[in-house]
Amino acid sequence: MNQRAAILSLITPAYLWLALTILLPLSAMLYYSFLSDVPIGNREVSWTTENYRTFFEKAFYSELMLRSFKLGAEVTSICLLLGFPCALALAKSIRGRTKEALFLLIILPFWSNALVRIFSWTMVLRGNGILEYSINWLLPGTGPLDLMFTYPAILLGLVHSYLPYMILTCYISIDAIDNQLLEAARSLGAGKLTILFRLIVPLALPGIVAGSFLIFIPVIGSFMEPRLLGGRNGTFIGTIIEDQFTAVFNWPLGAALSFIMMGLVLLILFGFSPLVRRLK
Amino acid sequence: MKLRVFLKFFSCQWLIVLILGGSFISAAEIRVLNWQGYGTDESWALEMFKERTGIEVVHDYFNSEQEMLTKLRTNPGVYDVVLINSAYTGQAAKEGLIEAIDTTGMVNVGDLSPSMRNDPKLVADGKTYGVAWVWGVTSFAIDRGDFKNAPNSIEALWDPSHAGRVGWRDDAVEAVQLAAIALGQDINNPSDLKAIRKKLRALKPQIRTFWSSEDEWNQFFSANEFDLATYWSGSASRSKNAFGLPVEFILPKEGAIGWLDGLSIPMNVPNRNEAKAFINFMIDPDFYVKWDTEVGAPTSANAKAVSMLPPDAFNRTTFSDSKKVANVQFMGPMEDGLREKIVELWQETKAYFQN
Amino acid sequence: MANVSVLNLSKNFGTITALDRVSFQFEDGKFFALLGPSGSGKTTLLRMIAGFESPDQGSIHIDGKVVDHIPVEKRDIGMVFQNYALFPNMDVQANVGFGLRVRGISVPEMKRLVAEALELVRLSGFDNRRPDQLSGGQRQRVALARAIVTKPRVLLLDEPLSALDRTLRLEMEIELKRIQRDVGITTIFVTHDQEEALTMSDQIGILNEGQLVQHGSPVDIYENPQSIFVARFLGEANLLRGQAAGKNVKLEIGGTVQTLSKPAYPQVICSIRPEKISIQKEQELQRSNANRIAGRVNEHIFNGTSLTYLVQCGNLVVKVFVQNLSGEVIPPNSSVHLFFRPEDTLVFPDA
Amino acid sequence: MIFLKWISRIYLICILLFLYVPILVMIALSFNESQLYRIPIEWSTRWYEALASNSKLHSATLNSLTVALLSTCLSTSMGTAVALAFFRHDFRAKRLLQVMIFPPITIPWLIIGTAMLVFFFWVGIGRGLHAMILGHVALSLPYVVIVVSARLKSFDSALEDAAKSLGASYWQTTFWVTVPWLMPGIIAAALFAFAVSLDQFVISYFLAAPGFTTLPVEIYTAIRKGFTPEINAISTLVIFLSMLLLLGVSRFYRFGGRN
Repeated sequence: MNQRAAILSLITPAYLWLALTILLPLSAMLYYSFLSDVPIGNREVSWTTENYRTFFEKAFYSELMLRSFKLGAEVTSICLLLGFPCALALAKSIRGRTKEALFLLIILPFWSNALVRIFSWTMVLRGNGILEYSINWLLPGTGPLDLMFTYPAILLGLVHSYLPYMILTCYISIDAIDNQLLEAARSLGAGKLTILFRLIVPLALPGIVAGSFLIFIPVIGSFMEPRLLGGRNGTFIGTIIEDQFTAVFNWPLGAALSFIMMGLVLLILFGFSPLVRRLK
Repeated sequence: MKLRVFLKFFSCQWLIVLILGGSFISAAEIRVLNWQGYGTDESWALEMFKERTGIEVVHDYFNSEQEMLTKLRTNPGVYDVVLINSAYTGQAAKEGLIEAIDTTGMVNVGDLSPSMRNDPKLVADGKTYGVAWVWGVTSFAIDRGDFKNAPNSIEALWDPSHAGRVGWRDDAVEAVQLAAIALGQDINNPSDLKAIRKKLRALKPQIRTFWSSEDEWNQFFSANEFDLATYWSGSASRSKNAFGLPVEFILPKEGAIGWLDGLSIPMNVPNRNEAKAFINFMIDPDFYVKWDTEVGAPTSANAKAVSMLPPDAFNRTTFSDSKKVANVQFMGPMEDGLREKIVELWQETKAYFQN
Repeated sequence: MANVSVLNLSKNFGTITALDRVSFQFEDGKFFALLGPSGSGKTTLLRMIAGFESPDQGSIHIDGKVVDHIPVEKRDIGMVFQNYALFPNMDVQANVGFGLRVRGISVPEMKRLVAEALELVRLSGFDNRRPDQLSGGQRQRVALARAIVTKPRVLLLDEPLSALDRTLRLEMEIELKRIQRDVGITTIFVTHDQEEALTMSDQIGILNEGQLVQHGSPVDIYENPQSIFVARFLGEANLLRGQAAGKNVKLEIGGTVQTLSKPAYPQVICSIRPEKISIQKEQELQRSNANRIAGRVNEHIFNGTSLTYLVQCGNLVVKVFVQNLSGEVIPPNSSVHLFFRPEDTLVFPDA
Repeated sequence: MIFLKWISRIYLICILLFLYVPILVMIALSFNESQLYRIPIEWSTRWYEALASNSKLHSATLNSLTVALLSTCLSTSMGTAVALAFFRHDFRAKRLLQVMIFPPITIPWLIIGTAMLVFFFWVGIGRGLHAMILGHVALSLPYVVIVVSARLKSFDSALEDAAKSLGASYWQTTFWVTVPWLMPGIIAAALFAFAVSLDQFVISYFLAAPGFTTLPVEIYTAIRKGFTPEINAISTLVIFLSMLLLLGVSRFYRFGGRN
């Protein structure tokens, strides 16, 4: 078997597929982002950079972009704070069948529809909803909580959706740490906190970084959760882009906004690349 | 040798199945594009229609007029009937998305009130591009439990005592037009967009959430998320009749947005005759009376159908009162440039005042 | 079964030279050991003969035919890997039968051949065990059976015994040799263990830094190392620095010794194996025409069959092996004389 | 130590409760009589009865499963091939190609979905089952490559050398030795791909043809246009089915520990 032929036959199908579904569509989008209108039907279109200019001329676009990145950073941090201890507990203090069962239980929510989960949160959070109802039943006279349609409600929904990613990636890298290493550290007199911060966290860094990217990127582009849980406070760059495609049908502007967002994501990835490279 | 014979035989069989299946489907099925829950997809109505004509009806839905237009543009030859707000009929015709309808043989067309049948938004150069179906108004509805006296002004939406308790539809054109009404401007050509911008900004703290469908409206309303919310007249009667919600639709003294919905046939329609039969059925009094009394509907463009409603029906009493309807401004076609400005204005408003 | 010969093989990995113009002939039916420290290129040479690596220069012949462009799977070789590389998803029968299955041999024939091979390695009845249900030695036998069941032209062994404990290793050494003799297959064996190489092979090739430094029969190499490297790598050697004068060498630690041949260079190192030296107490001193150096016993190590003395001679510690004939031990600090024959005193140039 | 053990257990239980709140709510509300999700809950199986005769949801579910199954097969086989190529071979474009695998996860789905819509419409691929499969496969490919590569890290390439030394060709080695060894990883990857596809609505929403919807698209439209507890009912059924499937798979593949 010729090496070249082997490589080609292994990778060609996948990369042809990716070219057809990712590369060419993104190029088409890039092309659209420089058009004055969607070239469908009998419309006249011309080349323009107006769609990009709009972003810089109207302050609210950049404000929303910033708001989305802030949301992404917050959701990622909360997921890390909640998920890492969970992964640690699962990987290092639980054994055997229980561990396996718990692991299954954690990945199982992935299998329920994300939309239904978000919708269920609206049932929990909304006025006269399950949370208010149960709290008023336990502590009568607490009154309305007014959690629905607030920024914390969006945070809650997104953290819920993306927490399993962080637990999974952290779990995988913590589980790979040899127990003998930790025992060696203890035999040398290291305390629990020293072991955690000087040994486990650095060794689990690849998992933490992977989990953070897997969460941060989809969150800044999210639109369903803010829409359903955010109400008046649910306008982000993601919802604006979705509007351009599904409600307003200004595809060129939507494409331009998407490319600006993608550019910023790439900039951030680029900024982190020294760290990522060090991990390899 | 044998394999080839077998393949031939096999492919022949498939061909037969395809031809039979194809003709079977095309003879008995039409595709309708509409808002969800807006008359054409009532299951009892489709059964009634199938009983009469043997035609099966399949639905596809849209969330906004722009989405409807895009669906027509990107799916030529797929839909047989489409509901178009008359404000957009002219644009659709100009773009070549819909065809002129030959109404001969559609018996119920004769019963349409002439002003709507011949509305210039639906008819161009003597050619009918949309058959007038129903009309209604957009203003707002209140939760009767939250008000001692029903307000009679659109300013109720801006009333600080209901801050954070207002539901608003997430639609740029509607939002700007309601603000225009509050400011006494022409809804189709607002004279002062700056004033509208200010008015909408003042509105933002009032808003609890945005709604996008009738069902969502009902759910938020029943969860007591808002005291009052923008709404459609036909939907308000449905919320009252079908869901028993304490809703009262308000026609404010400043006026309201009026709309006329027509049914059109897309260009390259697969089943023209069946589509025409369906449109004819949709303006039939038999269908309309049942729809309005049992479910709740906007007002029919068919004068005969309206007159067959019970004497106390909302659609008969309110809209026959010419004084009340006098202030209603009907939506007309809008220039692309203006619409773009309006969309941006609305998005800026949505981004404004968030926690 | 076949001759294997390599001609002028060179291979670089980046800036590292793994093999440097190695030529060698492996004769039909013989057992060869490739011996060398880690990084000497022995495994590279083996993998090149197998076909896993291709040489940068030179060529490989099997049965007189160039096989450079024949891929591994067509070379008709058998190979046993360091960790055996048994397929974990197959039982013993499937593992051993793998090569036969690949060659499209019918099932009954395959079963017969597998049974034969398992009998040869004395593992009959283990057909349906999985690799993880076998002990180290059993896995080793399965790997061997798998490698020879296809009757390959060459059998390649990549440190096959290094994963076994000592007793098992000794047992397998004998077993391996027996099987090789029974089958009569040309066998090339890579190891870094000199004892293994000495006991098992017909021929040894010693590699250092990518070069084949010496080859020959075990006795020949042991007795006549051609470099200090070989002398030290195969067995042990005491090295004494000195200056040559005719057949005499004047040692740095004092005294003069005779050699058999006349060294061609003034600065030399003499190498004497510890077992070629006899040790005698000062008071028992006898006259002898053998070379003699004086020293003082530092310590002794007793291991039953023999004794090892560490003797301080000047600034040098000389090692001496003595067979335990009398059960007597020379106590530390005794003054002693060490005797060795001129023919056991090998001289090498002092670099 | 015992103390820490209990703290970590209690913490795990809290996290699990948090993860399951919406699912339990979803299940509870599927048995609620009120169409407007009013509480307290009046028990009723009416939505399950309605479900039994809702042919639209049936066909949407069937479509979802078809798309998920087909795209899982395609993405698992192609992704495994790519992972194998990266593992076995070194070639010039490898770094670039490795990076090129990731856009489907590193670009928000919204952008990819709309880009596909634009492009497919432009070149005449259009929308429908085939378009959805095109999209879903692209989305699950990176997951497959990651999961399979992770398992390959512990693969001893001496196994492949052994197979070759025994005369197995490249593809025989692949299919008789490497793939069987990789199977747990491949199954895990397939599960991932299946879950990604089953849950995917953004891409489906843009690529679904009129009249051909998948369950998530149906749910999405329902949430925005008319949501009844029937959706809860079908989601409840789906999650129970998934649970059974996962439990079945876990008999063959150990999820928690290393293999």
